Amino acid sequence: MVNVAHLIPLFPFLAFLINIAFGGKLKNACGPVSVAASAISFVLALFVYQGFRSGGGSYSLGTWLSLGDTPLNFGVMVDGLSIMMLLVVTFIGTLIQIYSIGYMQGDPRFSRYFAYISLFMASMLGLVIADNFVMLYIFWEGVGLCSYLLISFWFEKPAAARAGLKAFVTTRIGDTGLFLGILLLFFTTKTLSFHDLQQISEGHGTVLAIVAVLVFIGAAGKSAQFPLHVWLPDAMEGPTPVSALIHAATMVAAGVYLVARTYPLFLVDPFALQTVAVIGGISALLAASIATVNNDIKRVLAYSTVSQLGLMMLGLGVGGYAAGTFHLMTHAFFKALLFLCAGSVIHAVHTQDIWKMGGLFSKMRVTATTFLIGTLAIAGVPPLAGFWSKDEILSAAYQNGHTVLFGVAVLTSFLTAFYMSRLIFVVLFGKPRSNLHPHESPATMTVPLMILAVFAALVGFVGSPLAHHAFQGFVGGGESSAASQANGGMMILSTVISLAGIGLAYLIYILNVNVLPAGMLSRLNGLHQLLLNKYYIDEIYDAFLVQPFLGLCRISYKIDLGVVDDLVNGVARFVAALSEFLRPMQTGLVQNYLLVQIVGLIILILTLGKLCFRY
Amino acid sequence: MAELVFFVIAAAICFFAVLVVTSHDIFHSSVWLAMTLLSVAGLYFYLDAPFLGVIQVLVYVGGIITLFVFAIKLTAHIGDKSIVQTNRQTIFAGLCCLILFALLMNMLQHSCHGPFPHSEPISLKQLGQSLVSVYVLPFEFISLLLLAAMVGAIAIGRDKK
Amino acid sequence: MIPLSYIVALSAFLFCVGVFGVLTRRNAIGILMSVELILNAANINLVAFNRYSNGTDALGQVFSLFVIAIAAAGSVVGLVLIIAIYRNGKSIFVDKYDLMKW
Amino acid sequence: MFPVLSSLIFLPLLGALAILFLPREREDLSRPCALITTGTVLAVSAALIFGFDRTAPGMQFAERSLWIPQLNVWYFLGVDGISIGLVFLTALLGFLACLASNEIRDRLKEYYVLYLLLMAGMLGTFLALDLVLFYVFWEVVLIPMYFLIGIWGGPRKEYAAIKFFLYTLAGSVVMLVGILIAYFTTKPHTFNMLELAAAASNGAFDPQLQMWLFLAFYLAFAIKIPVFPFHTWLPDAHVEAPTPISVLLAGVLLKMGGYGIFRICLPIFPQGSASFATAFAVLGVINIVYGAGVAMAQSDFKKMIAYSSVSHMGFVMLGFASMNSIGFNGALLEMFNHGIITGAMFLLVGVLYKRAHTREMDKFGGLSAQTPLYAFFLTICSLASLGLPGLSGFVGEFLSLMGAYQGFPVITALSLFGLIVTAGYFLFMIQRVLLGPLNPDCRYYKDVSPLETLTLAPLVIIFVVVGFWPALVLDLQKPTLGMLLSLLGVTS
Repeated sequence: MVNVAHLIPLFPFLAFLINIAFGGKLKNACGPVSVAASAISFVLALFVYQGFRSGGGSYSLGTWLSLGDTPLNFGVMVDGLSIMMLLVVTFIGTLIQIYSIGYMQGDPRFSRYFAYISLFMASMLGLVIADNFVMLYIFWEGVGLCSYLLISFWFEKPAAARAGLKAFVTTRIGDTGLFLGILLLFFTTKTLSFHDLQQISEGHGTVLAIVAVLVFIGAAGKSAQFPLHVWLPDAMEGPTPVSALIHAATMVAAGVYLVARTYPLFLVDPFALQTVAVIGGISALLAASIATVNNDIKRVLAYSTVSQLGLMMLGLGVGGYAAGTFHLMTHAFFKALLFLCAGSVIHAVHTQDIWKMGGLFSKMRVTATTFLIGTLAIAGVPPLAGFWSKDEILSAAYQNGHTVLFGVAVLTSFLTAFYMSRLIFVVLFGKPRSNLHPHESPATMTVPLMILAVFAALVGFVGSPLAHHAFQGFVGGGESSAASQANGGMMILSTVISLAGIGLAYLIYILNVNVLPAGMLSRLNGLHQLLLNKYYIDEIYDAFLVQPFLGLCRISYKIDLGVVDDLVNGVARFVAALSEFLRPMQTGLVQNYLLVQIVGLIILILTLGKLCFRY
Repeated sequence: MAELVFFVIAAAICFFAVLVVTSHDIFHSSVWLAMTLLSVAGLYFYLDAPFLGVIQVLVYVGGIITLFVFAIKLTAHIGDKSIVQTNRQTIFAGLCCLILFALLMNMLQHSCHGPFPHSEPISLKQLGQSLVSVYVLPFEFISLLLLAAMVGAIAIGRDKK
Repeated sequence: MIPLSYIVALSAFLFCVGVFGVLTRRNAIGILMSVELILNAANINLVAFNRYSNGTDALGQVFSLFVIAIAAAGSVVGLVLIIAIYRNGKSIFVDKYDLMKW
Repeated sequence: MFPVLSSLIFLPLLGALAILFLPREREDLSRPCALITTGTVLAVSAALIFGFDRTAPGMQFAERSLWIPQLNVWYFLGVDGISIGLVFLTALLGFLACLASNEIRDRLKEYYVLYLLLMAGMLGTFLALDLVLFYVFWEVVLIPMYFLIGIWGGPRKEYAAIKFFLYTLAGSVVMLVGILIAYFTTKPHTFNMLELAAAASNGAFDPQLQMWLFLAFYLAFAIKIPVFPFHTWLPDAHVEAPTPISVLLAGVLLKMGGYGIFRICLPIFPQGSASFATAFAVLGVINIVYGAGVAMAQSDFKKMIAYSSVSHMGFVMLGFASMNSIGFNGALLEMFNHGIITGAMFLLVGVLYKRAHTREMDKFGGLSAQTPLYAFFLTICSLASLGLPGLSGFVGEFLSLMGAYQGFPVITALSLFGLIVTAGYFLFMIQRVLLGPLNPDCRYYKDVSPLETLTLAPLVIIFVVVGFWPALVLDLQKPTLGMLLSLLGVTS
């Protein structure tokens, strides 16, 4: 039953075609069409899982294009990693689409929304099953396109339009790295298939490390890693379910998936892994610190996503292949849950400013409860999902001797617990801070929340020592066996960190205790400003990259007009000037012409006459 | 004696011709032109072509000069002496013409030599016969041309207002 | 008989004077007159060569006749043109008419 | 056998003749006349593709008869893998642009006569296999184009038309010198391209001479492509030309340059071409990055598209430079794609201009809500143009870059920067035109009309289908390119 894997992306694609073509007629039926398509995909993914367990594997559908002698196949990759992704994407995707039916109800472009979402599902699933770099790149750009379309879905808002552009261009910078990596890989090894990676990783030396770094640039763009992370917070201009699906659970995780998929390349040279880990660490800490002060409910979650993705990269980078992918999976569940909860809240109160919310717990019990579960999961409170996967990453960092990165991971975990607790304390508890009339969302929204909450709570067990690390065994990566040993000390440490973060937030935001002395507080004001302005990274990019580049463009246009074109026109002008000089010869006076004629006659006689008359 | 006649005629032609092109008054010019053409007619007589001489007097002096005088009178007040009759390239043109003349003379010196056979002059009868026999076609064409010129002149000259 | 070259020299002189007139006259009628001089120069040559040639052919004189006829036709049309131009432009000075340029 | 290729050239000429004899008061018949003619040409060219043998590398449907015996000039036509795609492209764009010519209101008769003359010239250029014939058609294209821009163009039409004409003429004069030198160098003297190529492989041209001859031809082609720094006629001509003519300018005329390099420079002067490969690559990357940068700075929609053409043709140059199978396939495919995509882009600009009478992008905004179908077309064409995988633009660029990377890794890496900028300016254009709040001036714009849809939809379908299944086009050109490469002494 493995051989149905290529049909998985096909159903959402059909849904896309149906919705784009007949959206006007289907009206509200568009949502169910998309949901049904991804539900079918989910079922197919289950079949593929079943088939894989009973010994199925990758297969090919034929040649798409041949590069010289190397054929590029429509190949389908079926292994633990891709099946894990297939299951996660189809499952979460289905739930989020059900949720969207409620969330997007009444939007004038309801059908368009579901068409885009289906297209996204198709591309994302295609990306997962691609068995070579070119196929992956094609779908990679496809999900980028859907991300662009959905971020600027409410295009009437200039901010949304700008955010879409920013997202596309920023990720394209990363994609260019990936593209270059593909070219380099092809001409070094003459293959682009993922199946050959293990084999070619021997014998090509450091070139492959460069390939790995280039591939990682692509991954960093997609997964919003520093320094290409700037697009993700802005992407929150899109509808919230989109943020949940694309910008939290699936697409942004594609970068992590790509690194995991091409892991053999990274193993060639420690330098490549180091790069991944360091970038991941920087992103994790940077984003987490920004999240602690941000006041927009979605942006806090967006920075949290960047931070968590950084943590995954860190996990992969320190050698914890299984740890990174495990966290990828658990994160997909609880971050999707968190975004959907946030969406539910926004749906109810029509604002995103957390300081205008408050005391929502009693008004929206389902949403609030699931929100709480999600928060505890991401904070890493045992025995929820985040605890197990985060613990794995910490163990991997510690056991592979990356002390600094371990410290970064610990600090990030602490900050995560802190800002997430801050978020729910401010939003759900306390007194209402403004005149809002919150109400619980419809069942199409709350049911997915509840299902996701259950998973967010329990999905971690598949990779826990209690289940004998079944997940790690499934996705493969034997090198994680060291990390997979139960590490009691690490578990206690990670629990303590989480509780400390939550406790600190409780002190500040519920009990309103001034934790720090007043003098210190004012000194921290600068830091607060720095964080509030996201380290001024956007401004720095704008001032040092974007504006100079646009200026350069304008200058080159000036050069084009003033120099290149002017040279051409200069030639014309030279000829014209020459004619201006010669033109007065044509006086228009017949007598002048005649005189010239006579002069000519004289010259003729002088020259020819010499020949004829020999004088 | 015959040479003397020639030199007198030649001197008259040269003298009047120069006056034609240098005279300030266009009306005077026309008079000098008439004198020149008469002198040329004289030359024709001298060269034993009396018919041609007569025609010259009749057509030119009788016809064309009259036309010129009419034209001058029709385009009135341009004979005014205050208006410069020559253009700015006069000196250079004069120089060129002198050089040209010198060159022509030079060529003449190097080419027209030798004794010429002394033949009988063409009689009027011969002339008339060849006009209507050998040269009848050009003759007819010339008459056609004259007709065309006449029609054309009327067409152009008619005041369309 | 005087030598032929004398007559040819006279004709050359007349021709040069005519050319000079054509080149320098501002008045269009003056130019036409100068043209007549040139034609006469040609005619003199034709008649002279005819007289000095060995034969009984009247070609030279016949052509002189033709030239006279053509000259008459030419000056008629020319003068009418001048009058027409004068009617339009109130001038027959050729340097007033320099429209035929670029 | 029925002379298919001659019929392709003479059908438009016949149509032009027919329109010429229409009475002035029935001028309105000239449009149907032209439509029927171009439609027939399209049908014939489609039949040509079906009858085309995809496995044969050589000339097919060849027609040969002596034209000027004294000079050994032949009327020699033929198609192979290099030209078949471009012939079809010409026929297709010729028909669609003719459909889109309904905006032309005055001097219909002259317009359609010139238009059909242009068609004949373009088709002839792609079909001619005799250098004299080629040159004749090459020049025939210029004259109608000059009038079409100069009479029906925008405010600076005279300037643009003269610049286009003189610039291209300057190039082709040099080419003429090259043709003559090539003719007199071979023994026996011949203008036949195939014979010349055969003679070249037997060493008829020594390397020094090849370089000069190559340069002579290259200059003509470089101006047409256009290669930096010979590109400045293009923005002027494109912007001033009426919409259908811009479509043909970008879609077909630019391809004549690339085609010339494939047909003449590479097979006849292989060593000359090889020695300039690096220069090709450098010029290619300049085209890509510089064109994209300048396009970024535009506020005029049409000018932006014009500069994007400069940028895209850089990929073609890069493909030439590669001197390998991947790159050549990429370059040829990119030419086809660019014709389709940019043709559609210019049609879209025309649609907007017809409604707004301005092309300043800032004068629009939020059209996505007002004219959703237009937004769809514009978005998908922009995406195709910026090289989104799944649409045909990607395949051409990908193959060109891949081919070029082998010989010029650094240059290729630099040109990738152009891809980013391309994404930037196209999306920026979309942001300004389609997104944001609806500009009040655009409140009454009607969406794309059925006729306009009819002109756009075939192009969109083609670039989507080719994007999904590039082998459709690649298979046509592969055998011929294989032969060309073996001529160049490149194995594989």
